[in-house]
Amino acid sequence: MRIGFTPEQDRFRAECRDWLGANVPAERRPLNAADALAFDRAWQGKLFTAGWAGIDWPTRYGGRGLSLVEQVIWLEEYARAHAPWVGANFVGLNHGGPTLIANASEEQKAYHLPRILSGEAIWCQGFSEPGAGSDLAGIRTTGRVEGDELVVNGSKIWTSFANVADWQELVLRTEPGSQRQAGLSWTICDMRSPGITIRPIRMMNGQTEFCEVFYDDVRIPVANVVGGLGNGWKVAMSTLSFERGTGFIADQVKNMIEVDEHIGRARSSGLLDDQRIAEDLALLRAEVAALRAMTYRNVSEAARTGQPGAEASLIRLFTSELAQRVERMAVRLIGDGIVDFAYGDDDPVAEYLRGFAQTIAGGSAQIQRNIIGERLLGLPRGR
Amino acid sequence: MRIGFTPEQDRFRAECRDWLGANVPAERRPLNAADALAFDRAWQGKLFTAGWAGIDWPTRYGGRGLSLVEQVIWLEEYARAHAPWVGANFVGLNHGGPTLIANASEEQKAYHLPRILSGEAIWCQGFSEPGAGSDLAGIRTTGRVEGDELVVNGSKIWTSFANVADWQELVLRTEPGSQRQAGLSWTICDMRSPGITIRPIRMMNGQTEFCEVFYDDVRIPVANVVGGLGNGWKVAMSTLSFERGTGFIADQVKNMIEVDEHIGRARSSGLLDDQRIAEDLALLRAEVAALRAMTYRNVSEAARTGQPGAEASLIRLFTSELAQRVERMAVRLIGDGIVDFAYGDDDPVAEYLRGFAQTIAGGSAQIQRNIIGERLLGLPRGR
Amino acid sequence: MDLHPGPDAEALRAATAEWLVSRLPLDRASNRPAGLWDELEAMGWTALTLSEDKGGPGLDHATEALVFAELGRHLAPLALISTAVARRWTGLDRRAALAIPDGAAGWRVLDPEGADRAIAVADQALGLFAFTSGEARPTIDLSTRQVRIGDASLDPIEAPAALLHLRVLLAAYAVGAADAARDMAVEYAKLREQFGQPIGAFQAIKHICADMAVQSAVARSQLYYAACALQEGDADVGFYIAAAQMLAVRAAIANGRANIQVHGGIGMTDEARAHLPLKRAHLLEHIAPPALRALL
Amino acid sequence: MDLHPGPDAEALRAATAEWLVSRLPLDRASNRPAGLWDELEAMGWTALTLSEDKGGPGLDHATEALVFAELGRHLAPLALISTAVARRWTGLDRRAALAIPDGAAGWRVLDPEGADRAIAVADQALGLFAFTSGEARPTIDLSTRQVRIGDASLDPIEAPAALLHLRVLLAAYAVGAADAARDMAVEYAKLREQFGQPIGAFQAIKHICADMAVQSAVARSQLYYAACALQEGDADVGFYIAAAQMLAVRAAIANGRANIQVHGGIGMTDEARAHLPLKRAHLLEHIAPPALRALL
Repeated sequence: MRIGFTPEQDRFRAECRDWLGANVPAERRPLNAADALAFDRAWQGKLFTAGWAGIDWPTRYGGRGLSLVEQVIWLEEYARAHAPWVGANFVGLNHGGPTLIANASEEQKAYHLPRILSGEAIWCQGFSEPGAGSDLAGIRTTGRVEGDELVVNGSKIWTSFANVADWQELVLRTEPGSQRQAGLSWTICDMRSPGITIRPIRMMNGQTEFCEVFYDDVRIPVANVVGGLGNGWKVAMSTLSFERGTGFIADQVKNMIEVDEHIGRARSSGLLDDQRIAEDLALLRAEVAALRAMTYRNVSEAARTGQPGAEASLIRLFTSELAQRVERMAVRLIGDGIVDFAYGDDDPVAEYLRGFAQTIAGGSAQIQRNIIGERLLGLPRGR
Repeated sequence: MRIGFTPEQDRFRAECRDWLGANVPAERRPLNAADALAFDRAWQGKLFTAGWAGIDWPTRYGGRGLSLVEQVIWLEEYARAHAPWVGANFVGLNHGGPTLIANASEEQKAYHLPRILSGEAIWCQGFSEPGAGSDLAGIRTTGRVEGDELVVNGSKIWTSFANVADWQELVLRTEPGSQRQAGLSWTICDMRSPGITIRPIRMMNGQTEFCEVFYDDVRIPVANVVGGLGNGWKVAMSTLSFERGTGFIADQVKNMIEVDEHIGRARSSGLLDDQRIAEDLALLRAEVAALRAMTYRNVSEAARTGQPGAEASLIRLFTSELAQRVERMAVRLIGDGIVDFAYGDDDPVAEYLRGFAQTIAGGSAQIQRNIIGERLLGLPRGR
Repeated sequence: MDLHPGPDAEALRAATAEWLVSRLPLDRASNRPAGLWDELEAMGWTALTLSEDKGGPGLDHATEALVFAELGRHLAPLALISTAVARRWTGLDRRAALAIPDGAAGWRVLDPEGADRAIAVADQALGLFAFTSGEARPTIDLSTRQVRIGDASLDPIEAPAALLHLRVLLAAYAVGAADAARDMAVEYAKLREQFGQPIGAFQAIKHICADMAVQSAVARSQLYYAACALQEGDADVGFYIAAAQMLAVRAAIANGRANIQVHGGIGMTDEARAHLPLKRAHLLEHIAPPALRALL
Repeated sequence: MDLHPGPDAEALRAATAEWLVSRLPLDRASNRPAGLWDELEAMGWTALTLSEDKGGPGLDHATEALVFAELGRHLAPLALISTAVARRWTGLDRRAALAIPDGAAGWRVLDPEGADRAIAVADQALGLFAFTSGEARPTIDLSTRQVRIGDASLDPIEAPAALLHLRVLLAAYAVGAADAARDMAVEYAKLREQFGQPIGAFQAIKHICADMAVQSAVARSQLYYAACALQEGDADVGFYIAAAQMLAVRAAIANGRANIQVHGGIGMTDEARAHLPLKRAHLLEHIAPPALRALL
């Protein structure tokens, strides 16, 4: 075991750092949705042109063709350089793209992957439904097969960037009368299709990050199904395992940097003399370090076996609760500043409120504990 | 609402305090089992003779015939005077006796209650079984009716003072083939009956507080059944509601006193300058105060309605977890002194280890949360 | 000793609760109707402990706390608290806002609408000052707005009981917020189905709700005790009230957070009301927090 | 970067585990057979990182940590740690006990049997001293005894890496204790039935076990990272090791407590072994605890 990198990897890290140092935009990502989209596209285009998009994606689809280790190095340097959040490109880069690489036909990959990497195509997710949140298998939105088309009816919720996306990874019930995990299909939905209505949802921090999407006889070519009709559960799980494994490395490094910044500020302000704050910050610093170590272990296992390790579900749960603790600490450090929070503010309070999603979205912390208990520890399901 | 007492109650409190001040033994309760038993009997006999046994028990059974409020006053003063733990008389005074008062025949009450109050008769409990701990309805020890006798076979566990007790409150399955709560009976078992074997169990703090009791064709007169054959569940629940309600007042007051003593010691030693310890002690002090307030609320409701309030289950859960926090704080305050703990020691470490029982015995904290969720909040049972 | 509300207090509580359900529904906590204040004043809530010769019903602080917990459950205006305290201890005959420090010199005047006086908590002491309200800005609590002003000249309020009174009412509001969160979570857990049954049937959710019930009951009990201690002039009243305030605010934050988790995604939306008690709790946390020394 | 044990390290770990199951069963942790030390020494565990020219296999610290976590899982003697550190950094060729301060002047010499030297941690620095063992007394950890001695004259151990090495091995033992508690709890939750099904089927128990799994995985990951940092001379090695030690001890205590709760009444008995990892954890908590400043 070792934590050091090879000389090639060290050189790669230096290249990342140099390029990011010279190219990370000085301005913050705009808050306004339209400006943010233009910003996200421009930045992704710049990354793509310079060869920094899809570090571990195959070269034939526009990626760099390097290993997961280089991807980790890139993400670490990316976060250290305070490079912008990928924003509207998140789903394409972290969900849709990896799922296509693992499951899609050559034609699907050749069309979509380069467009994701270049920022040309924005993707959104369509898994959760109002009646199927943590219970993903409870999906009721249907895709009725009519000739070479699926006719879609129903609704999806918690869809980020639905209003600006070009494509959606959409999981549908394509076998009438099927139950639970059976009879689902993972499809690529053109968000400009007739019959789609989008309702933005304002969240408790004032942002409208999510949307509800309604489908009224929306037609999708059967050719847009990925991984075969009826195999949607398996395909969706492959996406989630990316999310639970290495999809959050940038966030993790961001947490490390934030904790160090909190410590620095608490030291300057004298708050660090409060033993309670000092001990809590020390623990957070240890925990974010351990999270990196867990991720390294997971990446190391993936490098050996080709897939994220069994402990990915542990990382997912720990990440989500740790991020909330970091966000709460940030709020504690601003003291009574929390009183002045207003919708539109982009500050630690907004992050704290947004952070409730950590233990809800993508399977609640309760569901994660079920998964760990049953799949990792082999405990029986309840009757 | 008021927290003050009537002039009569204040006079009663002064009487309690005076008598306890003059009569609480200077020596500690002995650790050795035989000496402890003699001590417990003698102390209870002294209380009985002086008229301090069974403050709220009917006078015709040897009690003082006062209300629950006077009982609370007595227990508060008892704890404040550092009067000895009731020890071997605990089950008789806090479980068996109250259950008899609520459910037994006149003959049963007339015989047993004065003997409990005087310390002449020691009682023990016989509810839990190796296979039925938190799942009390899973009882398998049988009492086969043969003429006017029950023939008992099976075993009970976690029975304190089994080796010195005269009587046991023993819950049996008296209807062959009955399931769960049905077909149980609450009986009075003579612990000298032939066929009873007792195995002491050493606990992780080195003490042998509990026993396992084995029954091999033990014969109990059917006349010893309390509340009627087959009604054991209902009778047992009435005992538990005492335990969950006001049965722990002495312990609660002890916790209040302990927290104040911790604060005093931490102040002298300088540990109170550690903000972390100061804040945790402040919270504990507030919580033990609130526990008294909860108990007062519960007693007030009982005084109005004749039975412990619906919130008794909340008190039970809060008491158990709070007591553990107080015990952990005591261990924290002795620092590396914990290293030197040895079996036989009677110190905060022994209390800390013993305190794990708080969230296990008498229905685990998990079961308590089920009860609160289902009975108090009306949440559905799981399928 | 009797910590059970008698039939009279219980009747007043129930009447208060009923009125609030129709007039102060939680879903509209961020958008209260104009003229609400006059209605609230007409209900007499800011004069509950005034003696009859001063035009009040002469109720005790425990009954007042019971009523203010109901008000708190509906996120009623903070100015009810400051006005009640001002009326009782300074004889002020009109609406008073509630001011907390804003840095070293300035003030955040909470709930300033319609007021030209504010009760201010400065360094563990109370004062009254005059102010002129500019345009009010939001606070994190969607039902409370604020104006921030510079230095103001305080008339100290000498009666030590005034600050204790204020704290009891703040604790009562926090107990109300904790209860509101608990009730919302329990209600949702009974209705929302996942995996073929109400989520409240799962221990993971059921036990969160049970812990919320404990938090609320602990805080409410200590509130009653503290209010009685104030009424009866108990020697340790400072500690009892500090304990009540700390436990109530902790309960409100813990239950507020848990309520959002129980609601899942919908709990994070602005349109659902799950976030409201938590935000109120975060505001209450910073209004006259009890000093550590009062608790030790 | 590779935090996955390679096949060689994994084979060594598996062989260690297999040997320990038969020779160091947890149920007999409070009553180890005579002659055990010679067997342990013969397995070479105190010389793993010694270079080949000094008679060791020259393994790296991460592999050593992997092995010591297995040893810790079986509550192996603490003297394995002190002896390994003494051998590596002072060249001592025999058993060394592990001493921690006892008040201002004295020492608690842990695991003193058969030793006349002890590695001592004084004020964040290491030293070696000679001692004569009297009759050993218990510690809270049933597999560790102690003698308490007065002042002793310390030979400082200058190499700064020696204390870091000691901390890594202590963290490894704590990870082992955390794992032992997790595995016991999971095993029991699969077997024990209440209400007609294994208790591990209930979320209340299942989720306790899941949290134990997180605790163990977090601590183990940081242990590997810290051991590599020591091996590779990373500039921040002091922080990484302090973090590993803190997280491992916290995991051991949390899992040790949870394990007893999962076991219920039986978990509180002396004869069941559920209490053993917790007691070991409480001892480890007080051996060379990392300073707060190392973590900030």
